[in-house]
Amino acid sequence: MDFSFDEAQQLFRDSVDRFVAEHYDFETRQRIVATDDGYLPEHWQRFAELGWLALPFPEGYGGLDGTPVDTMIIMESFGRGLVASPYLSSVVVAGHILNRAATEQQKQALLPALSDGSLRLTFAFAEPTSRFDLADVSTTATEDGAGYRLNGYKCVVHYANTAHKVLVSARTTGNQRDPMGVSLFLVDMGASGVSARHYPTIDGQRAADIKLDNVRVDADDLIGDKDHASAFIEETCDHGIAATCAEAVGAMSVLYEMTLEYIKTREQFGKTLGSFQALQHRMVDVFMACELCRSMVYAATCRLTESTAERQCTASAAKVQVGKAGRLVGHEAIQLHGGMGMTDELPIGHYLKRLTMINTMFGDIAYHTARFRRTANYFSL
Amino acid sequence: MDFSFDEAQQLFRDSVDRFVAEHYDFETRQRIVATDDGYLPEHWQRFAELGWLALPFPEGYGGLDGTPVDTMIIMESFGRGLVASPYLSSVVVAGHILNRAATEQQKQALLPALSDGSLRLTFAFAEPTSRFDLADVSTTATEDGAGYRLNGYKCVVHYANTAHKVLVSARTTGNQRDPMGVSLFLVDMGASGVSARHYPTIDGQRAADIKLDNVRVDADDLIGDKDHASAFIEETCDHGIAATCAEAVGAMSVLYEMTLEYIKTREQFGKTLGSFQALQHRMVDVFMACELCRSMVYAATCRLTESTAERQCTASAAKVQVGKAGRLVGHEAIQLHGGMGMTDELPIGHYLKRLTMINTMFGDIAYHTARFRRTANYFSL
Amino acid sequence: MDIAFSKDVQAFRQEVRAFIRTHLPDDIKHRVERGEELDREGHMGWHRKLCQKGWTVPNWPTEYGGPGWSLAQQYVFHDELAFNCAPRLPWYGWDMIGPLLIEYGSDWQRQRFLPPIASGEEWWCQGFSEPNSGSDLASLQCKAVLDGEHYVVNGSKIWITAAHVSDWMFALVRTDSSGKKQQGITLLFIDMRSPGLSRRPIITFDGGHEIDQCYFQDVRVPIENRVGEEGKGWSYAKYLLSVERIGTADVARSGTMLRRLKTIVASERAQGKPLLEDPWFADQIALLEIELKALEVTELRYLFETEAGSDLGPEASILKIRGTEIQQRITELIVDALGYYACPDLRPALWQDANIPAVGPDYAMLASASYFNLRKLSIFSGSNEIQKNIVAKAVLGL
Amino acid sequence: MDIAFSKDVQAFRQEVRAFIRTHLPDDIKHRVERGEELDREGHMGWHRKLCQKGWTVPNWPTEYGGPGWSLAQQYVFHDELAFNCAPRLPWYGWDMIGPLLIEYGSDWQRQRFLPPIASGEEWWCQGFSEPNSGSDLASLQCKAVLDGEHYVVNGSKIWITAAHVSDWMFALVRTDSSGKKQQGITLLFIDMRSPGLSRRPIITFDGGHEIDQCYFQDVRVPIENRVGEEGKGWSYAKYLLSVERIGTADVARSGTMLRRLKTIVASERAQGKPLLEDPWFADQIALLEIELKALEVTELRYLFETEAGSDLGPEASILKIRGTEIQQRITELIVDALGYYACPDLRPALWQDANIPAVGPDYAMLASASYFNLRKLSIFSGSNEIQKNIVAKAVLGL
Repeated sequence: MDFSFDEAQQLFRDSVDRFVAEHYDFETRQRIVATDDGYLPEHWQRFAELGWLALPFPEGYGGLDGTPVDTMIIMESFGRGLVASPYLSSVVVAGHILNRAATEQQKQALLPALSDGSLRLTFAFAEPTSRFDLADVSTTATEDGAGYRLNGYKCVVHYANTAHKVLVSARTTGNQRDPMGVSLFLVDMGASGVSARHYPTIDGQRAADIKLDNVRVDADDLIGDKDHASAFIEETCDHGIAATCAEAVGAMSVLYEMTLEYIKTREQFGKTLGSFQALQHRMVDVFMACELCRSMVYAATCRLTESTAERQCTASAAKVQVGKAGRLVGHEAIQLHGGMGMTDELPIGHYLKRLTMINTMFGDIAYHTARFRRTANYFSL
Repeated sequence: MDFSFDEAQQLFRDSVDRFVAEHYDFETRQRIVATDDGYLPEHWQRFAELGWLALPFPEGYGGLDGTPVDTMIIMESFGRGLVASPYLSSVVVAGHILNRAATEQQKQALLPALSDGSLRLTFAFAEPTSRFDLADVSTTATEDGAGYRLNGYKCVVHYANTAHKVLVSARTTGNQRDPMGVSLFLVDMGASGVSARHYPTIDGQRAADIKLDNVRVDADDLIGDKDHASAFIEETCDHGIAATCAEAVGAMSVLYEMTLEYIKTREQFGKTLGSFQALQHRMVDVFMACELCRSMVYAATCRLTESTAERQCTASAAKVQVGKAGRLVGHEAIQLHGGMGMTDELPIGHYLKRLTMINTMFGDIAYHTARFRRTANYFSL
Repeated sequence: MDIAFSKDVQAFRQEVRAFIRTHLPDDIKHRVERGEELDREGHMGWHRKLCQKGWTVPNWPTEYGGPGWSLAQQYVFHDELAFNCAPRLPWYGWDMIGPLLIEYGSDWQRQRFLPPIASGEEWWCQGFSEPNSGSDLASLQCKAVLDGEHYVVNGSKIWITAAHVSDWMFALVRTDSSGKKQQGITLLFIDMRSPGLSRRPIITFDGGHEIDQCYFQDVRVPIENRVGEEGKGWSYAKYLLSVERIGTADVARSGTMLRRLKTIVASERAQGKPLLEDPWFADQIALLEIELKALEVTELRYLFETEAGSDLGPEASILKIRGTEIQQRITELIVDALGYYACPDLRPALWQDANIPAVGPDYAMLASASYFNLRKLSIFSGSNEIQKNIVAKAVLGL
Repeated sequence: MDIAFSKDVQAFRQEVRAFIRTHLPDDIKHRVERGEELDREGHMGWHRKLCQKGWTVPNWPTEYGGPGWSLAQQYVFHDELAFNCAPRLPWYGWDMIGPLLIEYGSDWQRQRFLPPIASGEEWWCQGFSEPNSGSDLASLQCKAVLDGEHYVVNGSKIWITAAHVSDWMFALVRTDSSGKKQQGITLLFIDMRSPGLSRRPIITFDGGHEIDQCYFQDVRVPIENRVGEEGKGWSYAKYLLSVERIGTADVARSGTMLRRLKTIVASERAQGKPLLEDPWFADQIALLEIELKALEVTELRYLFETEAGSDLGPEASILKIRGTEIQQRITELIVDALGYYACPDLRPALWQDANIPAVGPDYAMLASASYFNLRKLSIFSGSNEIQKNIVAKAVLGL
């Protein structure tokens, strides 16, 4: 039972915090999300120099052999700074698939490029009728000589605008919602038949809907075993959950701090807002929500490498906790800021936007409450 | 659109309130519920003299031609006084069945006796495996010559201890949960094969589990058309819902008033509790909950005589609203009273007990949320 | 006791409904339905039709151009506007300036200001809040000094809804600082084109521009634009807040949003089935609909409890609190129902000259923006905390 | 970071579990499981077995008879007691009087009072609250005047858990009224058999007798029964509240209750199917279980965040608030799950010499009584409102 960070982790956290403090004040952030790309390529280069892009990968492929706790640390700091970047989609999510499922040859070809920043990926798993069911895949991959032809429609693919390649889940056998029969393919964004409608997301980040119209891929572009991708996809999204929940904890912490500071200084009726007991008790609720989320994120992160059931159960519990708390904390932060909380110029609303996005990503409260239910007995300490 | 009470209704309310004020202070009430019967026979006689027992029945059978609004008035006052009596089970519930479904001859035989207090009935609808589904009936009635033989087990039958006869829902055809095939029989509590295990309920009232072991009833004891009782039973329980919800509004009003009075006078840290803003805001929530329930009870009562869908939808909405509010108001009343709220000598906890019982009776929040869903489009004003 | 509108009122409802369905342009209806802001011109096309019918000032007596409707008719009229996705009547004119001038205005003021409100030619905004007065309204500092036949106004007003499309502002200003803060406040009508009045748009975090801050630098306001007596502004403000406001709870608009939510869950799919069959959503929607029904009956009860129609006192606070909570919750559920399609920010695709194709279903277009935008409801028009303070004091006696 | 107990601690857990399963009498287990109160004799049968094993004072150092366990071992020990439906250790002795005397007691006091706590021969109760001091503990008025070698105590204490089965009370009394209310308070040990001490049972509305009011009329307390210095009682009280209390959140007991709830919904039927397949219940239980898991990890985090095990400061308030909310919610859901069988009041059937058959399932016997009884949790031991005040002040700095 050890809740501490080791020295390397603390140094690492300091370096991310320093980056955010020095290069990512809120005004700069707003300028960055208003650019065409929705992130700053020179920051990406900086991430590479600092080793952040190499973090989760094995040393043999240019990586740093980091753990999920390291990813948690970076994501929490990103959450505090409301950092917009393809880090989650490219390094945490797509990177995890390659690291776990790719062949030696594929890893050699891709991981070093991911680690040095020259390659960006993303993962297209959602479809308009799939909701949060990762096995609900209508996109098809039919064999075509030595390769495959992909047809289908993927929605809300994060930072597809900056990705060189996109990992696509496609059905190779079975019916629309069968877990068996889903495979993963690496598709070049510029390939013939790939068309993307790019757009900003509500939190200022970027996504795209991607249409695959008879897109040809080679046998080499199959990642992992044919028909057996569902388990990797579930695992990958649990890594995504732990990472986004850590990000949410960072975001909620800032909302808590800013709101506390505001009610300590803002005066109404000749007293600070913070001296009104009704508001005090509500701030305690906010604080408690943040604390409970932090704990669950630690647990979800540490359980990523345990059994499937333990991983799923803890990730789902964290996602539910963060989904509920994100709304509570976001709403209270706005409410206690009054009219100022509604303005675009204050960061408050933008944190709620990010928390709203996180609540949806990888499945919402209802979805994960149901998944938790199926695995609850596997929560153990 | 008229939310007022006419003169007769106001006089009627005054008479019930006066009875409660004069004969039903809390200490008296506690003595009454500790008696063997769980109510006071001389009060029952007084109810008869005041015409309350005759209220819902047609003039032709010794009744007063009252409306559901009249029943609402009496039940709200009973709720305020925490009155324990078979009024609900005998007059409102069982009386309604007879009034709606019995033959002319049966009415002539039974309603005048109900009205003058010489006959008390109750209605046995629940079974150990039925939960709140009124059509889930395992008790059987098989034809036996001109009559029937009843076999089965009915649970939590209210004030069976004081009832001369019990209305029993039994299956004459069909499968366990078919709405079609349920019939109603009037069974003498002293009939051979009827055995009852009487007990107090958590709110100090009385109920019994009743075992029917080959109980013989005559063809005359069938109430309503054979096999077609389900609709009457649903309707009857909706009348029970409106009545218990009115009672709950009375109970919640008292909790609100007592708690408000308490926090206005009780001092802590040199100030009245009522001057603490966190408690003020919670008392406002309590007040709002009471107000919304009162409105829904008016609506549910007025809709009892409209179409089935309107009646069901509004009754279910009221039951859900009252179920949620009953817990909120009861819990807050105890909490704001502190340790005193936990004691048996104060009425506070006893109101929560009654509200808890009401929440369960005729279906709980979950059950009625589901029923509301099926009929929501029929809510109209 | 009879909880139903009379046959006459129900017939009137049908008449209103028929009129709206015949005359409300489809594109206006569609834009209101999905929560888009209308510009003034879009608004006026419809307003002129209502005005021809004599229905733009439903609460005014006939002598001032009103239709002379009963309270029930007024209620039903607004109900039908909402039910059929017609725009609201322009803020502040019909509901506040009308009653205010009829009660306290001079003859000249009534003749000058009432007709253009009915016709829609002049729109109004409310200048109450100030940067440092927030919930403590009476602490306002915007100063007006009498100089001959004019007040000279200096200061600032903030959180002014629709200032940028308004012709007039009714503003509380301080004409005397010597007494209690509620004293020395005066109510002025200020021409929005006055020299010295400047405006800063306030963009809310949903990206919309509905509100502004106004700055007054030696703005001269003719003395005849003062309502009632100097120094009595606080009592007029209290009158405005107490005016019987049908629709404080916004039940009908919520009902329309809820209908939209039900359409969405019937259309969205989970596990191959319509989302409306998902018990979680079904229960959440049912629970919310029950809350809404209870609020609806409560609003009617407060409005019609006494025969003449009672003035809504602090009860209005209850309607406001619960009404805004429900509206906010509906927008949350809509966002939840949309899944990933709540995420695209499609506002650019709405710009008139934009030629950008949308993604996802049309009903998803503004769902998240509405959710963010409606967080304002519990803050503006007296925050819900202030409303609870009012109820605690005025009703509970705490 | 590693959120798991070490192999050693896990082995220790198995040892504790095996011991409990071997030695805990079935009837005791059953009574604890369904929420029945145990009398002292029922308790002692089990306590003596624990005592033989040396496990009754898990947090005490070996020199005073404790087992010398690490914090993790202590945590796991209590966890297993709860998980296996063993009774709690008798209140106040092991967890409060032990640490208090070890820190502040005299040698004589340690020798006199510690051994009978470990053996279970002497039980303790807490005399803090008074009829007029409620949440404002420091305003206490129960007076003690020094008279030779004795304090003479007059006044009253209320809400005293288990006074009727206790041998000793540790009481805060006022020895000086001249200064601030926190000053002049002294901590005394009072023999419950003292002449002049009388007791009134307080029946709670669930029908149980757990608490009492005590009256002191010239009760003489030897001066050697004073802990520490006269007038410093408030600081000892604060120490007692700050003592690292494993299990403030009562996570393991809640887990056991939740397991019971799951058993019930697996057994109850609705629409012919087990209630656990009802999505409403399934979701409510899952949401609550998630809250409980989050609380469990939070408690562990607070206990083990620093290597030595940090003192729980105001964080304990968070654990208390959320822990009691969860316990109360579980009892509500149990009542809900039982449907009509939550209604019979079956307490008379529990009386030892009663020969009354129960009705309904055994697990329904005390469900409603427990629901009512546990409303106390958010009131006693510092109401949840007081806990929020503490967090607001100590953590948030408000």
